[in-house]
Amino acid sequence: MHKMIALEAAAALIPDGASLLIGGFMGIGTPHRLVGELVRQGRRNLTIIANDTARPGLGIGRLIDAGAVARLVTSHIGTNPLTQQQVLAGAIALELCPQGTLAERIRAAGSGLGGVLTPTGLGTTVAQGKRTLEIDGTAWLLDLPLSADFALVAAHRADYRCNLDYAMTARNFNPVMAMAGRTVIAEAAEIVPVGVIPPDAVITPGALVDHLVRRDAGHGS
Amino acid sequence: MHKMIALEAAAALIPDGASLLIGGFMGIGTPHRLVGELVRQGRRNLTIIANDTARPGLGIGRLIDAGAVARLVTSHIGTNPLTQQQVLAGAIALELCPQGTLAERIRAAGSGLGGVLTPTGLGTTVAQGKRTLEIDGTAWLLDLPLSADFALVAAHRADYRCNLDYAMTARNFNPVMAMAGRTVIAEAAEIVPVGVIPPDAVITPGALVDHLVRRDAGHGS
Amino acid sequence: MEAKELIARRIARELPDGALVNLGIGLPTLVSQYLPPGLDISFQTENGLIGVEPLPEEGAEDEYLSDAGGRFIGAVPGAASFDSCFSFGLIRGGHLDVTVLGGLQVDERGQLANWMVPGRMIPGMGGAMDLATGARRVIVAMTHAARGEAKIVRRCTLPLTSLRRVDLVVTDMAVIQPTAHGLELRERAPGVSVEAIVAATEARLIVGAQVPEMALAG
Amino acid sequence: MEAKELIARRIARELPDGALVNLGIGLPTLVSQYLPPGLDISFQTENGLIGVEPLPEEGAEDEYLSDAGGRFIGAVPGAASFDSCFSFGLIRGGHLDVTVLGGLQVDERGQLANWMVPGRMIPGMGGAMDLATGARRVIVAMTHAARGEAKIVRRCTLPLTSLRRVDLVVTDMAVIQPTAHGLELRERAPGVSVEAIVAATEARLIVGAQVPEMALAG
Repeated sequence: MHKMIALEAAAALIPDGASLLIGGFMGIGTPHRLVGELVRQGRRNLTIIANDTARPGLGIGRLIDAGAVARLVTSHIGTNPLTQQQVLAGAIALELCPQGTLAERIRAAGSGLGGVLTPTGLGTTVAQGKRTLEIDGTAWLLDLPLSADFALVAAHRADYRCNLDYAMTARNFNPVMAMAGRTVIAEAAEIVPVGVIPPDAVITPGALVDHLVRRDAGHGS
Repeated sequence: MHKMIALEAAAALIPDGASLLIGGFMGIGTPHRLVGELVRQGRRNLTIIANDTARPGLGIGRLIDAGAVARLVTSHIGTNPLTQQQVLAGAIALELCPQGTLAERIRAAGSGLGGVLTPTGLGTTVAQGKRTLEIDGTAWLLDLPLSADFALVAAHRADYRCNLDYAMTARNFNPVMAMAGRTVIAEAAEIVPVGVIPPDAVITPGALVDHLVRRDAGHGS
Repeated sequence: MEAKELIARRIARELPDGALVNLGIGLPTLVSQYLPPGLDISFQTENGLIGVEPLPEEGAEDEYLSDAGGRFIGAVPGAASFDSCFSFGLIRGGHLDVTVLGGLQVDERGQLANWMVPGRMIPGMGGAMDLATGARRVIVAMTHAARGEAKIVRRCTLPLTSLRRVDLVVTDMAVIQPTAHGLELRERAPGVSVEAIVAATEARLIVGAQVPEMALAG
Repeated sequence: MEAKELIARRIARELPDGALVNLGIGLPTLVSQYLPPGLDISFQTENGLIGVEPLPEEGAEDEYLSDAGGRFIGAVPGAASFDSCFSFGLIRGGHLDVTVLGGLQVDERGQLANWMVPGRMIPGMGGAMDLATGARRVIVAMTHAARGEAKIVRRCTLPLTSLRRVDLVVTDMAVIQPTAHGLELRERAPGVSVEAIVAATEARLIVGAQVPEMALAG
């Protein structure tokens, strides 16, 4: 196995300019330690694919605060005025994507599918520049798969084989992102022995996880 | 709620000629009681969408034994010589579909997607009569969604709100079929109070289930 | 009665027993406070839960459990959690009986604009486009006009949320049902005349001989 | 040594430490019996499990746990179960390091036919097309010839399983690596001459100066 990695080393794997899928929804289920360490190490020019940018000081908002983001694919930035400022100032290139389409595009990338045929966004500004497919008389919008160099995911528990589970709405985009990052780095609130998460309760099999962030000496989060 | 239904009444909902998604893989995770009752009631001319037809006397093989099947969409019939005989005799119209594509077509129907763009089957006999899409220089096969009048699923446990969980490889096609049947009928090995299946362990939310087959007086399977 | 409460109490009567319902952020969320007793209604939040309930008391926050606006919530017994793909499979796949969405404009075709005001800020559509497209029944909850400007208009001037015709619009003045023939005025708010509604509406309204007053839940 | 055992023992050497591997029904399943000690390899079965192991003893059958052939199996500590969509997401999405599949024919393009003999029976492709298309590395395990007929041919006459070029073919006579230039003969079975292999092969083989004997695991 040997997948345990120090927080500093995990963040150091990620170069300036990398693309990152980051789990979480308004800071719930976001890999807070990894995000914080990327900020501390001063990473720049990142492409972030994530549902939202939470608020200043919270979750992915911390990467926005730090000016670390050059490109953003997301469904919503309305809760973060700093993101909006940086978009208007041209510092961040923004692609807005309906939330269900965003999830499905990431799933397509992780599952080896060529695209997503969705009714969502048809005939709206979201459809601009995209192909429309007619199938048996019904129109569908073709959205393309979204993968990234890295997926950063936050689990509730990880066992020694990196099997992950999630708690309540903190699951959100994490499992699907764990399938679509070329390298997958997970952090977990608890690390538990093999068997504590029974086979039927595993949501992300350890085979998908490349690195699991070590506990600190003080076992802090 | 009031979703509990007697086995006889559940099977009686299904008319001759109906289309059925039936969970299970070689008889593991098949709704055996519902299948058995359909046979007992002499249902005919069914369209069955299922991974396989198991063996004579086992799982969906019992519907084949009874001559109840007129059309079959499946990934594999090699384990059931009776299915093969009926196909060769023209009694069953067979559509073979790669297993991953079959699962994804059912998911597309249940998730409101217009089709599946897969590399599987490209350039093989499976691609005959299907559209091929080129996206950024790569070819993809377009497979269409598969829904049915009914989905018959087998759970491990169901709670009073019809939340379902599954055990080990008996999960297989059941959860995805529970999203794609216009009416969903579940049977469970155990029926348990609300809360026994915690929110994070629910695989099929009760909102998807229309009817749950009652326990017999004797609590037999 | 405040406009928001009126709208919420009227919409509460639209939720059928056994329904699976998604309430948008803001005004739509109020609807759950006015449900008629005895109904078994499940609330979904698109960030991954069926079985939303308000946080039962201050101090009971679960750091892993919020609604789509990021506010801490509770969960009913029998709740189920799931990932974002599954959640939008429910929404897009027609498994959601009703969604209640806020609105900026609804037009004579029954089309909704509710996610963006060009030239001002770009919040993003979040789950609104999927909800407006996929739910079996879409109910719009909004004030009839804003800053003197009609919100029920001939053609939406703001970017559309979906081509799909919404099923019902409930405002502080009226209940309007978009149909293939246009916008049918169904009910008036208590004390509001048909003439006042027509005057506050840019769109043509189809007005029948009888336009009863709204009945309110709660 | 029996042909099947020889093939399985040769393929066992191809599985790298840490790999996620799917073994097809029949001959490929034997491979797990000959793994070199000390390797950490996880076996997936497409009906929904990572962490397959043989049933530890007679009588320990779990009625909810089988392999893709319907035979009862066991599960290792740390196993994970999932539904069919997720399972094929792993396969199609390139998360599977290696699959070992049986074969009826492999041709000079490295294309595999393994699911159907027209005019005889139609078993169906099961998961074979997804595995052959999606796994990072596809290894074919088959006898070199059947009933006197070559199975390594110029062009497959049986229906293809995938357009994708397989990565390695291991038979009871040889190890052959399909490349962009054709089929390269890499190794001979113990005691089998290059001439015998060429004679039993319809396809052109690219034969280097040295063709070493297979090394076998177990």
